[in-house]
Amino acid sequence: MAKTQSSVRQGLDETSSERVGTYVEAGIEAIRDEMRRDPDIFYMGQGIGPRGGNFAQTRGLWNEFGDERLRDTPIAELAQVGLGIGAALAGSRPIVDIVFFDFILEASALLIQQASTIHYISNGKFRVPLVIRAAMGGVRNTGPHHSHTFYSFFMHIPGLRVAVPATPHDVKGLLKTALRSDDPALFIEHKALYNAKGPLPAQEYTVPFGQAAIRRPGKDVTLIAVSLMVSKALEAAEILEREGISVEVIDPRTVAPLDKETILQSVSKTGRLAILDEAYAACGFSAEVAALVSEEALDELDAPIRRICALPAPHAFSPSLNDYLIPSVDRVVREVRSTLRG
Amino acid sequence: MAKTQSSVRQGLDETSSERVGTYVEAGIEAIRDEMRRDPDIFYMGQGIGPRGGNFAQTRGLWNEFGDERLRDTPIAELAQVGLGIGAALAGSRPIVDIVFFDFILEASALLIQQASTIHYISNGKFRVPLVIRAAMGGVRNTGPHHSHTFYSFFMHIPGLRVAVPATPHDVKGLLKTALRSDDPALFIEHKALYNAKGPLPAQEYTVPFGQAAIRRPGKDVTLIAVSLMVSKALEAAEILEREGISVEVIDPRTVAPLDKETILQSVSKTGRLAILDEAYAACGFSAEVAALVSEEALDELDAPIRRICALPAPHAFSPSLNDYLIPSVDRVVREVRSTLRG
Amino acid sequence: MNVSKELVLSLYRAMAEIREFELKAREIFRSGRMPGFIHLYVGEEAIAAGVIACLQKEDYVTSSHRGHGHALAKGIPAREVMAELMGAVGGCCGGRGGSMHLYEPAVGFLGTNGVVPPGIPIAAGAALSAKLRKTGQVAVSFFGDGAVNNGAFHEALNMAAVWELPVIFVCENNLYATETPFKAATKNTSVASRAAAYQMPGIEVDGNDVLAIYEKTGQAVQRARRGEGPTLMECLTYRWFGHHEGDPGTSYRSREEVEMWKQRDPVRRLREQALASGWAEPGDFERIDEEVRSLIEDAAQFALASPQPKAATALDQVFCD
Amino acid sequence: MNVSKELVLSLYRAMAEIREFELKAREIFRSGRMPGFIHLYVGEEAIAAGVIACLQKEDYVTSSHRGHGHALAKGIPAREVMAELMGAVGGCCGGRGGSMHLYEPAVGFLGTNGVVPPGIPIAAGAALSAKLRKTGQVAVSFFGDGAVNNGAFHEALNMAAVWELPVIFVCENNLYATETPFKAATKNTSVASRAAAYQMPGIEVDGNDVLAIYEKTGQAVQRARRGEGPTLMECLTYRWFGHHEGDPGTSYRSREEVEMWKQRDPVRRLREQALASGWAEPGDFERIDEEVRSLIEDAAQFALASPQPKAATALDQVFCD
Ligand SMILES: Cc1ncc(C[n+]2csc(CCOP(=O)(O)OP(=O)(O)O)c2C)c(N)n1
Ligand SMILES: Cc1ncc(C[n+]2csc(CCOP(=O)(O)OP(=O)(O)O)c2C)c(N)n1
Ligand SMILES: [Mg+2]
Ligand SMILES: [Mg+2]
Repeated sequence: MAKTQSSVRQGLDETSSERVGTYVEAGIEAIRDEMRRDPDIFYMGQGIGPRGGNFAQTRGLWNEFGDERLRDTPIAELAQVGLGIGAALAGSRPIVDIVFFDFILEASALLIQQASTIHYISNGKFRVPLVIRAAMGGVRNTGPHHSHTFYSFFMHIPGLRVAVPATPHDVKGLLKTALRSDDPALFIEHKALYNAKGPLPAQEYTVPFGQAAIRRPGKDVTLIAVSLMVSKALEAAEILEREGISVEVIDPRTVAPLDKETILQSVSKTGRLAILDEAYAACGFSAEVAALVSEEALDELDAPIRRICALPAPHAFSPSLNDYLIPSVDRVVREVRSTLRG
Repeated sequence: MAKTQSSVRQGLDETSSERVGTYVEAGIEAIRDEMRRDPDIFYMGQGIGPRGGNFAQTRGLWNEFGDERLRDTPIAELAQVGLGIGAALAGSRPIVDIVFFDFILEASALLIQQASTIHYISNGKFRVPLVIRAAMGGVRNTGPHHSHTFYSFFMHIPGLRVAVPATPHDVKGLLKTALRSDDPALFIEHKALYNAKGPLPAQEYTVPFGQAAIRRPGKDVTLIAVSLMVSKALEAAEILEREGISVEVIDPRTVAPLDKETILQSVSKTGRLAILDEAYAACGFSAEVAALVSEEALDELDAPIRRICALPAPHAFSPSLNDYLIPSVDRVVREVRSTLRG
Repeated sequence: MNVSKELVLSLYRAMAEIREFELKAREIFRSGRMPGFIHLYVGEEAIAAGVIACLQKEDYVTSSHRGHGHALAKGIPAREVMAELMGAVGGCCGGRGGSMHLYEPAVGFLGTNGVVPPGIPIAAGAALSAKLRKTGQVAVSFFGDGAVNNGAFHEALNMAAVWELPVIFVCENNLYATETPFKAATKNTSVASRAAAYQMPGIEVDGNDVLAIYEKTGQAVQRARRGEGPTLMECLTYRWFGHHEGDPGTSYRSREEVEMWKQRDPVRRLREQALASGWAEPGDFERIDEEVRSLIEDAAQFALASPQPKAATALDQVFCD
Repeated sequence: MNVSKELVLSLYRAMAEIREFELKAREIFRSGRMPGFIHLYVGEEAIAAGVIACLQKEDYVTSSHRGHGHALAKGIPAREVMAELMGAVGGCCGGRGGSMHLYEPAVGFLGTNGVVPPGIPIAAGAALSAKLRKTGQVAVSFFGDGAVNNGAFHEALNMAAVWELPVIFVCENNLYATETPFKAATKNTSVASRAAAYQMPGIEVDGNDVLAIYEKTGQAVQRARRGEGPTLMECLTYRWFGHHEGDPGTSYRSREEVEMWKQRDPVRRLREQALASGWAEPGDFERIDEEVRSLIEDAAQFALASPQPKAATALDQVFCD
């Protein structure tokens, strides 16, 4: 995808808009706008109809769009995604809500073998305008089966777009982009962010894919983070600022496509790079960013790269273990600080 | 896993043994030995009984072990892996053959959510001695649904072992290790290697997990490759040798655990690193190796790291396209050479 | 069926223990001291109690997200289940699992599960192992009506049938999966009838009638042990509370419907039936109620006093080797 | 059923074209000039011909790994199918797909497939789209006996039934999945009987009788277009050759069995039936045979002359945007 604009400077709560809304409202707003605009969009998933979604992520939509366009499904992720692909091939624009991102595994075969390949393999004849929506990450000790963040799997596969918004503003703007795109896209929210508040412009806008946001400008070290981890990165940056360490926090917003330029520019300015990720390090998003910089900006680096990630163990339920495994602001501060001693 | 030995120097055809065998024979030999030794091992998969496997990978085993221990299944990968997990919990030691690695996606939920977590989450009370066997990669234009090499997915997940042997010797030795381990392991062969010949000791031996083989010592640049790509790496090294470039070829043999020490030692000697992989670059094995070195040996690098990978498009069927997308010896030579100009 | 006093009281005790446990867990959860989410089994106790009464300690059970009852009935001590719900070291998994991840090899308990379908093929796999090792063990899988429209149900039942595995598939049909009525999830609302697709016996039983469940399960277990293969059993029941604690469970179910099912309380029903039939005396039940109350009170005290695991252990036992 | 000459000859023509195509593909494959793997449809032609004769161009079809027949019957020109098998630019996918990845939106052809189950839910999804867009289109999914024990079959049929989607599930039961006999893969060897599990009509039909297939499919298509939901149709048939080219197909099937099924050749059968019934003359068939021969010869020449795609295009069209 051609980059249409350069990266934007945008903190978690700075925009021109005065209107404030939550992350969950932002998604509903995007879907409502787009469903009104485009009759081919429909939505299916478990409990997304009258109930309004496990996370209230479709509240009010069923009232407006009814049973035909807001379709509650059985517990059958494989068929949900399979029917989504078929409907997309036939000219509809389905949103398939998997609710807990973990359960996308039940249908990963269909996304990876079918959805991602059909446009290419059909020599451009077919399009698969399918949006997979799901909520990742841990919240209130969801344990080993409900806390995963393996979005790197879908970064690995050509033909898929992957958005991981951190703010209400980006939820609305990126979801609109996804819904207008003809490519299959995963739109992955974070469970712990649904109640987060932030600027939410009422007027029409989109956020393009592949354009990072500089959440906080800085000059000593570049810190990359997406989704929930952006707020931890900003907290850590705040603390480090007091020690005289200036951290540039960059939120790529979509990890496929990835805004390489913004990352490389930042690293060439700071000479130091850390990546903060709720996912595991091995072959994760953090590995990709580190590899990118080690290929394309090695000479700019004044210190070893740091990956600050979930420690390599299943997502333990116990709060004491979970808090240890998932990156804490403390850990981020320590690790980022250490890049300046390198 | 504690490393039990340091890396070994071992070319594709140098060992003490005089006996030669094929890659596919090596697997059969390992399974036969272990099934004779351990009555708890059984084997299930599609067409692995009387037929002897799509790739002849179980030839002769059904004759010896019969219907009970060599079980042909319906086309039901989800249940195959699910039954495998249940049987492992109950004290059996199942081998589940998925035949084409691509189709592990149908059961990835069970491997990632169940098999990888149960030992840890049960606080060590349960063990899941399950071996998943599958053949990855392209051979004779297998196209988009039968050529995948996304083994990085399983590297991302704690609790899983992933072996990707390049030689008959390692097939036998690593498969024995997998079959004696109490941890769930993926044993991923390469379709294009099944007929490859090499030393195959008749006597009892195992190859430990997490111990790389130095396939060719060198001093100018480190080239990492696994599975089929090892032979391409060696071919490229041969060509580069004639230009006076000395390439050290390292085959980690297992990617989880990964023998970091051998890689880091080599890079500290050569100062240059390229990773050759049949998989895609983004969040792949190559990203992990690059990230590792950029974290732990940045100061040793004299040139940017190179990743030489499948280009990011689905696995096109057409030979002309496929040959372009998959790394060729030519491309390897060019890319490795360029690290010395960096 | 020949109903002994011993049987009646042991079934009663199993149900009463589950009921008391769930109400206590609810109380602790509502006090804000319990992490995570819990799915309560109140109203469905007859199924765990009746089915598991037919099993030996060595037999296997897999369970669902709504699994405290199965864990208790199979023999994990209430203390250890409650402590596990707290994420505490005294839990059966040292606090690593919580409500949806209870495991205990000592009693063949292969896990509650946070994912809906996997328990079904896992139970079939345990049965396959038993068959291969010729141990005579059977496996039981408990799952909800929500699981039967999932592909794993289909694959596992087909394989269990063709391989004649000693496994019993117990569907706890409580009419809803979260808020979705079963009839909105499938056109064929008879789970038992689906057994025919696999050429397997399918049985429908009143899920609030513990004696009926005990009887039917006994037959299925015998068939399984004789090597005659699997059975699908549909138990019609109802959950009294919401899907999980926090869901009032009222927006999608009428008050009348909930009330009607509360009238079919399986615990009270057995007690009344036993008294009417003269199988036991009021004092028998009072004694059990008292025992159970103190057992659960003790479990709660134990769980609340049990410390969190040490953070430094968080990376232990990711692997065996 | 009222059998017109036109119908008989068009069904015959569709079958003869597939037969001739497959034999030519086999010849080219054996000459070593064709990359990849091919799965031939010889012996099963009546199903593609009979089913697709009931469809409009706008209707949707999903197919399996054994899909040349479906692609041709749905209207992808033989030239483009053959060139696609060669991985050549003249193929319907420009050579990117090959035998197991044939796509053509112009005739509603949603793909042959290298993976066994996905065509089933994909067809249901196309039917859902047709229903939502109120176009009156129907979708047909062709799959083998090997697919019916897979979870995707179960999930898709259940959803199609509960949502009353205009889709027809056509199982080509040729008794084997690769070398595994259907009876080793399931205890219930009647695919049609499984429709009951979804409360859907299930029909068994002689898969080598093109007129019977045409009639039954016509009824199912009408039901679907009237909004009365899906149908499962089991067509009993047999593949004459191995699973794929290279498999002799003889080690797991007796010579007698193969011979018996060759006697039930669907192409010859229609011809003999038509001549006996006076629906058509020998000359009609000879003319069609001749046409088909030259059509396929032309397709082969075209395909063999079509160049490979340029390597420089290998990264084009990974994305639309
Ligand atoms: C594969 C999968 N999809 C979705 C969920 C989310 N989920 C948890 S419980 C549940 C409903 C289960 O209903 P049922 O099987 O009827 O059991 P009940 O809660 O009624 O006891 C759902 C949808 C899940 N855990 N796993
Ligand atoms: C999910 C999956 N598992 C395994 C395979 C390998 N495979 C390809 S065709 C085939 C047999 C299919 O048999 P059937 O469905 O009866 O079709 P037939 O070949 O008899 O026409 C198998 C196992 C696959 N393509 N997809
Ligand atoms: Mg239920
Ligand atoms: Mg078949």
